[in-house]
Amino acid sequence: MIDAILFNDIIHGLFVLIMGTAALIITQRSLTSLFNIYAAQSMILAVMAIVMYIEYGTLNLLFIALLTIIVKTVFIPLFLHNVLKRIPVKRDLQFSFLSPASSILISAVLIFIVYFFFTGLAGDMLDDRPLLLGGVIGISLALMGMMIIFSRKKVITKSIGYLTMENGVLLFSLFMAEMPFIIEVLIVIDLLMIIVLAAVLAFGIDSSLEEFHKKLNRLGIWIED
Amino acid sequence: METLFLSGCSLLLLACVLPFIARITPGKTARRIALFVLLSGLACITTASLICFLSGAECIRLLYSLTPELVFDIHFDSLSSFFISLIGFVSFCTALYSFNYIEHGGTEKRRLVLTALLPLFILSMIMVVAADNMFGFLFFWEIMSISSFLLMMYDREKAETQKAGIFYFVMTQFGTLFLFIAFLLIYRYTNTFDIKATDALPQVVKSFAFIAIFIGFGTKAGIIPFHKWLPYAHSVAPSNVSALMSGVMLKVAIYGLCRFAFDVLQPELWWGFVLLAFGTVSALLGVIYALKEHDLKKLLAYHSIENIGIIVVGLGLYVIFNYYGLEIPANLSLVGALFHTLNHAVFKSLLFMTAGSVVQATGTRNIEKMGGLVKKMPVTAVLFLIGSCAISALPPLNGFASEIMIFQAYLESFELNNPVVEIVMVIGLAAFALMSALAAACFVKAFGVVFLAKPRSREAGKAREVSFGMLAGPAILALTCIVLGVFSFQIISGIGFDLPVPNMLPVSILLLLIILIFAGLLKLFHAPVRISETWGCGIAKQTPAMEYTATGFSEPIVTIFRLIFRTKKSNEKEYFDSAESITKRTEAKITTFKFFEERIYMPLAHLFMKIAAFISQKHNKDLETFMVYAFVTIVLLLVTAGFWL
Amino acid sequence: MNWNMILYTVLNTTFVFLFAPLIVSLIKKVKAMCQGRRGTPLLQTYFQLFKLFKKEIVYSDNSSFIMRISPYLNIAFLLVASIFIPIVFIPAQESGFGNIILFLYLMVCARFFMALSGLDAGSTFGNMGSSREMTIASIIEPTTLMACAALAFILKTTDIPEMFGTVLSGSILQYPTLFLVASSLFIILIVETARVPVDNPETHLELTMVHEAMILEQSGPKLALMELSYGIKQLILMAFLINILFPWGMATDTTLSGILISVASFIIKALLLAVAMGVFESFFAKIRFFRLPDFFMIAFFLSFVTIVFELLS
Amino acid sequence: MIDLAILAYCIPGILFILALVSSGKNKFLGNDLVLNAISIVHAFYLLGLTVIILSTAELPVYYLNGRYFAIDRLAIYEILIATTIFSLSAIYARGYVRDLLKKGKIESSNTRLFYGAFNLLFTVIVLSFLSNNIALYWIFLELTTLFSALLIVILKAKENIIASLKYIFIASSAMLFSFIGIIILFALSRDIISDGMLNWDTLLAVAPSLSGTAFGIAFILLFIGFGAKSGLVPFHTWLPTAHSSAPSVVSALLSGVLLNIGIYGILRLNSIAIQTTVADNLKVFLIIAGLISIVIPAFCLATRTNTKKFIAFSSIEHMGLLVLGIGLSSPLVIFWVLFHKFGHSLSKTLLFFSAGIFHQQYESNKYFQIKNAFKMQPLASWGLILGSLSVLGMPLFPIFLSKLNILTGLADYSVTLLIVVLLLLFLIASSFGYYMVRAFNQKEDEMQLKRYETPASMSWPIVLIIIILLVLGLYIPSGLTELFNGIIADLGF
Repeated sequence: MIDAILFNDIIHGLFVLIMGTAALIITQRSLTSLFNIYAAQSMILAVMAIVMYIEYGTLNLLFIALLTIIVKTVFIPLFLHNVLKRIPVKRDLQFSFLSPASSILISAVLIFIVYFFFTGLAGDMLDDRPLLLGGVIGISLALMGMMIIFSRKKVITKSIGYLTMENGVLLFSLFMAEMPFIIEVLIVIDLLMIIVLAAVLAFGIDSSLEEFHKKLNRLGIWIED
Repeated sequence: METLFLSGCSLLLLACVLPFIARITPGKTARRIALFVLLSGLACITTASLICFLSGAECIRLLYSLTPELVFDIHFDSLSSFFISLIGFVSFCTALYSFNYIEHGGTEKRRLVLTALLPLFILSMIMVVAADNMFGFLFFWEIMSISSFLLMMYDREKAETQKAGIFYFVMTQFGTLFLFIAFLLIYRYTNTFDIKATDALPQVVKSFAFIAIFIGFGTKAGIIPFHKWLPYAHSVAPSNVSALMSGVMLKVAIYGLCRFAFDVLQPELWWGFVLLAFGTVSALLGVIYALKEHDLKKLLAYHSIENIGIIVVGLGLYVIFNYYGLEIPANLSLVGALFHTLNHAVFKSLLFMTAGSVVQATGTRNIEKMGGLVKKMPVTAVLFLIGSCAISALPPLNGFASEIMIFQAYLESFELNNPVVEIVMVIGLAAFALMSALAAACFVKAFGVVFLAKPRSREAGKAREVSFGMLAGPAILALTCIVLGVFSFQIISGIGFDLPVPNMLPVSILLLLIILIFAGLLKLFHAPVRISETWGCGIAKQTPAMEYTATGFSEPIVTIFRLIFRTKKSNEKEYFDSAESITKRTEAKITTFKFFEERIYMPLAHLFMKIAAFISQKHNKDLETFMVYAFVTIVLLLVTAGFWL
Repeated sequence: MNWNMILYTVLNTTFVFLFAPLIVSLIKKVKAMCQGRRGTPLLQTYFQLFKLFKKEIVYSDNSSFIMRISPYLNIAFLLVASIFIPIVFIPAQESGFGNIILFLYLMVCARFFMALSGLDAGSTFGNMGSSREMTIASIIEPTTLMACAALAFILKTTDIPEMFGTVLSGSILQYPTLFLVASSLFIILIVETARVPVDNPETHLELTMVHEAMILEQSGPKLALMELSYGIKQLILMAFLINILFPWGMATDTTLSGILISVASFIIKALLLAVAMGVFESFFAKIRFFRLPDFFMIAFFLSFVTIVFELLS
Repeated sequence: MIDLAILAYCIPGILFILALVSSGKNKFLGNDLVLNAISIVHAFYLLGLTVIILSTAELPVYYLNGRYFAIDRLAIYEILIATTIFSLSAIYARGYVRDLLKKGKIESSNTRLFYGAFNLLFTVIVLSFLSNNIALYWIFLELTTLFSALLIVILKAKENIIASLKYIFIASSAMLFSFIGIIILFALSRDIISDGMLNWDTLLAVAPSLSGTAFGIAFILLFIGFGAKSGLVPFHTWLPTAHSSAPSVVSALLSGVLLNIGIYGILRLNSIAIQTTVADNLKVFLIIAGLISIVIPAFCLATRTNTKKFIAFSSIEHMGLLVLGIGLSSPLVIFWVLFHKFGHSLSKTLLFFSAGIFHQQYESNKYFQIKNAFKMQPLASWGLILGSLSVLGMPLFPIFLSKLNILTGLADYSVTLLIVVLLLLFLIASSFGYYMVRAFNQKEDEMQLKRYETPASMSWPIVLIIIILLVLGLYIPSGLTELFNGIIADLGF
């Protein structure tokens, strides 16, 4: 149990950090640093979960934090780095629809929109919860992830966008209602599988077709004949 | 009665599947058996419905429920049994004709399909009329549309057939669209699918439902401006199918119009004027277009539009007279319209079948390439002549018998005591008279150019009379034309209408008597007969090229109606050099301006295709664009949700 | 059919049959005199028909049964039509004969087969004649029907004998609009009998001809039948016009004196009308073919005006 | 027995995968025919199981305190549709995959992948229906995306990868928003039940006491994901590409089974929604959403040239119609929505199976490549034609009945809307006519084309579907009616 004001300050600080990482993800062109930033963002989330555990004492939060650290800060970035080694792409230079600057600007607008949308919800059910901002940031983060998906050309970057979205959802759930742990685990497994598949498909896009099916095998997802 | 009707229906169903399950080689035997089964089935159904019609009792009622709400309710009242008798009889003759007809042209497999679909088509038409609720009506209506569409696509490799097919399919759906609107509107207010008189509809809704019904059935019946499919579809379909489509299917639409506009909804005065106006326009434009047409089957198809116009005029007059409470003219026009429905079914299918024989014998539908067939195909010629006389409303044949009732109704409008309505009626009468005279002119042209004088092409010269089967069906119909005409007065009073129509029997007897007297006289004189050349002012030898063409024949009328037959001139040139001085090829064309197609149908279609192309193009994008669609939608949804909920 | 009817039919038909050729010659005679010629004798048409009956029949080798039967059909239709126009006396009602539409259509029938026979031989003349005949017929038809409608509106019946009876029992002054219709009927009469300014029955090779061109290929007794039917048609149309306007003298019962009076009065009236027609014809030149619709419009207009008058009064 | 049903449903699939993974280089299990035989047995086993449960069991049945799994009537009905389509597809795949292998379109090394994903997809789909928990349902729904994406990518072509990526990204991103909805729903339920509940049945029971506004927001968020999975405009963009590039047997599954799952979710949600205070708003929302999904295909179909894309757009339209029907939410309409699902699934399967044969014959999905269709492939031609008639809602086919009745519901709701929808349906029908008339009437010299001998395993499913469709169009078993009425009672419509 920590002091409510301190708790609030910490949480707010973490929010700022998350938004910062999100902005970085939107603008960053080097794939390696993208992965690192993502790992950092996930780490911040985990920290946030721990802080909240300290505040509320729900054991679930702790497990979530653990899971996040293992999967999102360690396993996924490692896997992505591994994938990156095998494809010729190193940097994602192309932007479609939105330039990084305008993306950031739109994100700002989005936060307002989401805030606005959320007040409707708040009137109903968030009156006893002080952390309206968590929900707002969560949904905004999800929308920003979506922006990454459509403004970046490379599949790998798109995956990062998707992962960011998922982080947004996690953030949202932290502040709204933690899901039963089993659900969280299943979601993470699902997330993993999608990332793996997307990465594999990224191979296909970035390499010739004949190689593609061989690479499918080499990756060891299924057994060679 | 139920048993008779049911066994007839099951025989028809059997005929549907027979060509496929009976793997008899050659397929000819299978087809024969199927057609024979069809014939016997039709005989059963026609007998049952005729008995119902004559006894005047509501004698057949069958039910089959899919769910408690969806019930197939088969019910014969006098209107439906009249129409079923009509369908059954004409189909019977058509089936008789089909025995030999389907053995020509197409592949073996296609003939089998044709044989199988024919009973389905006929059965669906019978069931549409027999259905006693809107659900059953729509159900069989759609089957009718689809089966006729499939039948029509017999020669489907031809570009012409494909165009016709698309036209037909789209227009059919268009009609059905309006039927759905009308029926669902009625359903909304009555909460039942039953066809029964209803007062539950508010006035506005009733009018709206009427418009929908009119457009829906009008499209199927080929009322101008919803007619464009009709000449296309009827001309490319096999002739037995065109006979059924023109002779019977259009009548089913008329049945629907009578049933829903008069039986379910209570007609208002202005409906009568709508019917009258559209009927008159259809009748007049139909025959005017027919005059210009040189495709034999298209010509007949345009005449179908004309005759449907006549029927609709009759219905319109009925509404008007009924509104003013004049019983005799109202009955005259209604009975006239229904009688004309029967008559048109008889003589139009007769004409289509004989035209089919001609087309088969000459291998072309262009009448400019026919001629002289009266000597090659005498029986067909006589049958066609009887049909022509009937459709041109020559007494004492049946076409006249019904048209005179409508004329009579028109003339009786002096009883109306409403100058405005009467003047409208008088104008309608003038148009009606013009239409009737033009029809006669058109059939003089058709019969003259197809059958008389010298053959205009080698194919026409080599034509042979068709086999017995293809004569028997039309012959029955021709006989019916005569009987229905000569005994029209007796028939009308026999079914219980006392109407001021002339008795054609003494007229016919006298006609026959006078002909016999003169023929006898001439026989008595033994006038010597000599065969010689046609007199041609001393030319050495007469060739077919010297004869009037069909174009030449109708030229005066076309000139007089030049406002309607607008032409379009195009001139294309290709040059050898860039300075455009040495001409390589020139093509000048004068084509008839197809007003409805070029000003209404095609522009609408093009507009639709333009929108479609625009929206389609939005789908040929990459993932990023699609994500933007989703993103924008989600943001919008969030905003809406925030405001709205 | 009762005896009265049979008597009427026989008498009327015989009268029409016998009297028709005379009118043909009479109009010719009047025209000739107007042109300053002496003209043929009044019985010339009878001689001509008699001559034709004795001649051989020549058919074109292109022709078919249409050519052979159409003369019979023609005369049969027109003779039956003649029964619809009472001349000798007005028969009792409910005869079955008299409907004005049926009357018109019987004449259409005759025309239909005549046009077909024109097409039969494949001769250009015949073809042209048929084409023009059908054109004229089509555009005159609304006018004819309009005139009939006008009659029906004025006299409140569609039965021809009844119409005659109504006018006979009343006075022409009761129906002033009848004169309007009558002028319209006169134009129709000119058109239907193929006279100047629509057609010229005198010539055979002028390119404007219509009626004569169609029967060009007919010969011998068949031609005679055609000519005879032409005369009959002319007579019954004249009778229609006469009896609508001036039915006086016509008998309504079957006494011998009555019949004699009506026949005699009719002959006088018909002779007068024939003279009028001949004179009328002499005043006009033939109208260009495509100007004909304008001419018909006059008649159409007259009938229409009649109806409007009738409705508004 | 019913107590073990849940295990009975998922064990075979899991066993199969385990066998595949553990068998290594076993030649026997690498043979496509063996794999196919196993798949067929699997599919029919589940079909049989479903039929037995349907006919004997007392439903609903809850497992693990009803917290995660349950079988109720709606679920078993959806499973019935899914197992039927899967059984047919498994048979069809026998010949189809063999031919793809022969032509080298699938590498033989990937046969295991194909059948593995096929059977896993099957299991996951069944489990998604059996989930009583919305979150669990969400997870299985996500997994279906995964496995079906794998099935799409099995063909060696770059467009398949692109299609697959489109599918994954659009569907999964939309599904994440659904998850936000689930979280809100969970939070909401905590106000009523202390622990929080995400069970369909519990939510249904407590629906009237849910906070309206918040539920509305949750509903819309959930709808985004479910709508994307069922191909509703504007999340439909993945659908035409995916359907057209996937192997036809997979397209049939996508259209016939996968789209249904999203609709199933929407139906369940709506059954809760109608009891809340925002019911009217959500009704309007659903009707508009359905309408938009009919508008877009109505205007797109006419310019299509690819048969499978054409069929795919028609699927979008039908999903729109279903959502529209669900939005109307009167018992009668829901009854026919349920019926419509079966009809639609079967018709789409029929169409894609036929299109598959055409693709084998002409090596293209373009309509202008189709030559001498009736001569070369009579059965597939009739399959395509009857299938088209069926999806257009022509009589003799079940969709006619359901379409008519959904439209009556619409007529009760709004006449203007009815006319609009009918007009759109007219445009769709016209486009179908336009497409089919052009496709089937092209002739070419017969020598140039070699006839593709359709294996019996590919033609029999087509015949079977046509028969089932015709029977359903003319006869509705009383059992089915009772089932539907039961479902409607369960859902509280």
